[in-house]
Amino acid sequence: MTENAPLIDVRGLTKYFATKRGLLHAVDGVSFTISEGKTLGLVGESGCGKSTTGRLLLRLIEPTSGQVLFHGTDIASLSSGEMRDMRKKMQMIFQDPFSSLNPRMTVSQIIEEPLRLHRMIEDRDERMNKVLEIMDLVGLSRRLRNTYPHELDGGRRQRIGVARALVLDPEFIVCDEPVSALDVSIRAQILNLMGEVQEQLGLTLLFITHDLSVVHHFSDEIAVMYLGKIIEKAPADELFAHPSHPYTEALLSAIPIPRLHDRPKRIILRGEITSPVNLPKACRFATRCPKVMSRCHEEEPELCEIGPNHQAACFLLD
Amino acid sequence: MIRYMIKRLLAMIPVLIGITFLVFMIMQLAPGDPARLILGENASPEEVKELREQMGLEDPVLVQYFRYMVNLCKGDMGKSYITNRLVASEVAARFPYTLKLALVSAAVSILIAIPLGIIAAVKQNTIFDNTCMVLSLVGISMPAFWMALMLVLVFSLRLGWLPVQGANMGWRSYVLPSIAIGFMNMAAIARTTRSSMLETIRQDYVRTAKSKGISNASAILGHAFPNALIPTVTVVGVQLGGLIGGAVLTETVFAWPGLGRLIVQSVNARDVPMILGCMVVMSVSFSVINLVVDLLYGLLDPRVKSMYA
Amino acid sequence: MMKHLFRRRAEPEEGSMSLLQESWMRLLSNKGAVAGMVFLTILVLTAICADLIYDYETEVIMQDIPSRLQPPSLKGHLLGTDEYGRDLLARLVHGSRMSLVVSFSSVVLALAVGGTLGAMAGYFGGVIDNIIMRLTDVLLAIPMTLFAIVIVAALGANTTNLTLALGASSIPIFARVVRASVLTVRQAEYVEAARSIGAKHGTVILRHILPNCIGPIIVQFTLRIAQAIYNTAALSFLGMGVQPPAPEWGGLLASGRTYIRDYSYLSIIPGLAIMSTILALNLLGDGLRDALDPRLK
Amino acid sequence: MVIGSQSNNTLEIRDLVVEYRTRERVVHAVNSLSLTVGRGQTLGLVGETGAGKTTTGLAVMGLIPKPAGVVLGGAILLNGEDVLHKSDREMKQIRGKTVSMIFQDPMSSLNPVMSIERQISEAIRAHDRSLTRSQVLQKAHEMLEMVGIPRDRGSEYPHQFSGGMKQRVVIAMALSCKPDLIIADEPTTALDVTIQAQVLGLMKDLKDQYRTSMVMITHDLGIVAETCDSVSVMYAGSIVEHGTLHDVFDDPLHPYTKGLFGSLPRLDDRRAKLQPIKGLMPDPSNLPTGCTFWPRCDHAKDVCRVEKPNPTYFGGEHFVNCHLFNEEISGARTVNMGD
Repeated sequence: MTENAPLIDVRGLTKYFATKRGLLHAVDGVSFTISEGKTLGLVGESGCGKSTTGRLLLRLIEPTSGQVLFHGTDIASLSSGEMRDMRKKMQMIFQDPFSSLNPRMTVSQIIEEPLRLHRMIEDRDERMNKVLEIMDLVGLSRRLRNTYPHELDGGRRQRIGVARALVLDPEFIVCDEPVSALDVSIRAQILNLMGEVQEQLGLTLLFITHDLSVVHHFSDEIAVMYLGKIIEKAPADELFAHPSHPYTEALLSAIPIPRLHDRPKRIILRGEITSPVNLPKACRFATRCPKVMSRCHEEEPELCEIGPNHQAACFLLD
Repeated sequence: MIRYMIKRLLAMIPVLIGITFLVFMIMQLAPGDPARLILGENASPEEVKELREQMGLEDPVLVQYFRYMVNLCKGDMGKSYITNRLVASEVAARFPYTLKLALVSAAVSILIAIPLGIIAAVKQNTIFDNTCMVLSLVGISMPAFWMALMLVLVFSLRLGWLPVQGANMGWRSYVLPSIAIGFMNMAAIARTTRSSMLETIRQDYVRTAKSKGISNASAILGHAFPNALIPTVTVVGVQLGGLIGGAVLTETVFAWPGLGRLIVQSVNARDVPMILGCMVVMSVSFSVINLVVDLLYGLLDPRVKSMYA
Repeated sequence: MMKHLFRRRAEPEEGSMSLLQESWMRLLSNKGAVAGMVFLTILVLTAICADLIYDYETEVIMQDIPSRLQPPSLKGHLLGTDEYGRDLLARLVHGSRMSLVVSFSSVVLALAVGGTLGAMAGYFGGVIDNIIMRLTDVLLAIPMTLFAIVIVAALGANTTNLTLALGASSIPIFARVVRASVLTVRQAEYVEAARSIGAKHGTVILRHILPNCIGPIIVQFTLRIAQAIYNTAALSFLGMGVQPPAPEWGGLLASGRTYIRDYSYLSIIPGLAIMSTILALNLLGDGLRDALDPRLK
Repeated sequence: MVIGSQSNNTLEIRDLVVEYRTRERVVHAVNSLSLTVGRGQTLGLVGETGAGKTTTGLAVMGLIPKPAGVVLGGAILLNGEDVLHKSDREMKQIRGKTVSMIFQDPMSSLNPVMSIERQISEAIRAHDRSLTRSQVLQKAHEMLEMVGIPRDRGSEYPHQFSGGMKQRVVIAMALSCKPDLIIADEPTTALDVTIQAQVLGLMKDLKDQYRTSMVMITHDLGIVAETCDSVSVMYAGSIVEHGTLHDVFDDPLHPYTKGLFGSLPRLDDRRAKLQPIKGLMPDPSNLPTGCTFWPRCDHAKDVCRVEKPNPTYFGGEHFVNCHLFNEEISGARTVNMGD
């Protein structure tokens, strides 16, 4: 691998679900790359397809079309055996620390399971040592190893989730809303933990969230999704300084900012997100856009470069 | 709503075909030759063979089933092997007795059980609640046919208030059979009403209702109860279905001239057309009850209605 | 001791309790469930040791006309004798064996067949799910007792056929219950998590799905046994189950019925036996439900 | 008692204590909590899960779930009248008319089997029996239009609306009798950001229009900055710091308040490391002695473990419950107490 080659290269990733009312365009032609050691933040409101994208990247669901290249290998073409091997390198941290841990297993069993499944360390004691090391790393006290998840609070459960993802020494982790179920003070603890671990282990992350202030803090680059499409993508500071797509602008202005001075002007959008079923050939944001033009109802804008590393899909920017 | 009804009615057809097919096939396993049964032990093999051909018993089973279904659609269920009477008319004569008894006991048990369940839930963990729950637990544990015997023992034999059996003494004939059938249903419905009320009373929307300033009673009856009715209706449906199956036992105890007793007599006599006829009628009634329950869902729960809108 | 065990989310310590252990403790704190368990344990022990208590041939089957229809008394026969002079208690004790064996094996049969079907329907979904569910629709549209009667009518009245008939009529219920809980658990994120760490289908089902479905299945199992006891008695009562002279509670009740006017103990006592067994199972079932799913507490 | 305060304050809570008692344990949900909401003012009640915010709101409504919940002491004055000693009948009149509440989860706070216009009508009818059926319906429709829902959707059921729309219905219901005080319990937590902006905007407009006082219960300091006039920070059932918006945002004093701010990512400097509060929320059935925050406090001293701090005022309404500041004023005394 060369230094600059992206670790993750997603090309035209698409997932349609057949529903009673028609074809649901959950993810519709999404492309992006993530370089080694970097974090891409994927932001959007509920139903925009961000979680589906994360699961497609790990092939937890099969894509309708498109490719996910990991170190240049298309993971969709792997056999199930090869895919299982590949899973050692790509892991996931889930949103809900209450439902993502099997309630019948103890903390150490949960963290140990990936090692056993992949027969990484055959010796029991050695395996337990590895588990304890990881528990130290994520800040779980060793004496909790025989407790069950339901006896622990959300923060510590999420630490178990992080530990389980780390125990196989992966290169890439999809973090699906890892802190949105947590209280403010606990959220900060987990975010710091994840930051430290990433730096220490050189991990590459896809950070999926609806919380813009968190994604800003945590990501190198941010992609904004709306109804299955990426509508703007830029380095974090650039995106916050110069949001270009009207949706990004509105989204950023809607964050409640915990300070009293220099508060930005709010842009309040009309209406709500519709579900991406049977979409017309038009800009998906046209129905809510404060700057809508007649052209927006007739064609769909493509993502194009509007600055260095900054792309957006809007006719206003042509 | 009408579309929903039609949809549900259409969905009943494959189920009914399935039921008749299944019962038909199971009855094929029955030992003994119907022709021999009809002609008696002394008939010659030739006579038996002739009758078998006449009855279509020599045809493949599927052809027989198909013929049965065609006739069934015309209202013809064949003739009894034993009495040679038309199954359809026999069943038609017996069915009203079963139906009347079921309706009476269902109505009474529902009318008593639902208020009991509501009060028990509202007064959770009080003496009233505990008494109701112990009684209803005993109720669902008591075999209906044993209860029937005990009722007869006390009220007919010892006290002499009510008839021991039969359906020919006006309303007095109905009292004991409907209590015997209805008590278990009442217990089951009361228990479900109570537990679903306990669930809905804690719901956020009941709290919202109270926060508007309406009284506790209206919050419970106007908000918790309509929502608790949805699971209760399911159990009422199951119980009504049970009434039909349970009729077999209570009708036997009370010598009640209904379908349940007919089916027991037919089974003992190996009268296959009669068994089939009874099964078809009982299963259809059972399906109709389920249909009514489903329609009630549509009425009670707008979420169900809009699924079919 | 109990206080400590019920503590939640305080500082957990080493060797803490699994969900199953917690449920067990909750079950033990439920008086009704404990009473049910004690009763059932005694009943099962009696059934197992029936031969040690009463000899089958001489005390249960053999007629003793001179001592027929003796009412219950402390000196002679504790629960009296039947119309052939046989000791009622002896017949009840041996009858319990029959009732329990038939009910238990029919429910095990139903669980094995119905559970497998339900698990397949729930886990794989799609066409398999559709076929299995339509089949159960048909089976559920036939009143259970009637279905059992038809099977017995076709196959003949004996213990094996009775077991088969009762088992078959419970299959759709287990298929439904297992499918529903598999469907719920399958959606849980920890199942996805298991797949994301590279677990195979078998591992996912055995380690992650089934252990978490067990609650509703145990509850249903208990309640179905109660139902099976009822149906065993009911069919024998109608003369379609266990055949005399073999003792079975429903059969005892049926023969006692003839003498209800003058020897009512012959119908009261077997009925009480049936009822208390069902009651015990219902108490245990309710207790299990509360213990395994403590949401309502 | 201070009589003068009655006319100025819509809500005044003094030393409120609420517990939940189950067979296994006693949860100390609210511990000697005091707060005031001035007429037409919005108070932000900020805290994390389990701090007792919702319980406080429910206590004002008289809707603490019985029999587990017990109000052990204190006073809740609504327009100067203590509601803790009202009969059920009187409370019924107060709820909806004097004070109403908007709950957190719009998905579950509407009755799924009742049309929304009926649910709003019910609130109107409960407090004005003189109106005819059609007048009530007319008024319900007006309320719907005011929150931006067309009146012809009134006959629809909750499941036919999105989350944001449902919350609008709840708001219409809460405002239908023009209450003096609204308690909004995390009204936008379940909503998406852009919808949250819509709903908060709507609430602010309506509050100004109706001159209602409001308690905004939230965990989000951003929402407080957006909507409130003053802030009370709540921890383990009591107020640790209170002040005007400027007092608390520009000069947070309590270590917990500081910790809350430190836990938030900064939008102006994204690389700034977060300064979280160590440890976990205390178990409310087993609260630490003394100051409930000491196990998580970087400045904890011996006295913090033993003695509850008293409020120290910093001019105006800004006060903080912390020994760090008690000491500045009466250092000698606290040292003695520590021995």
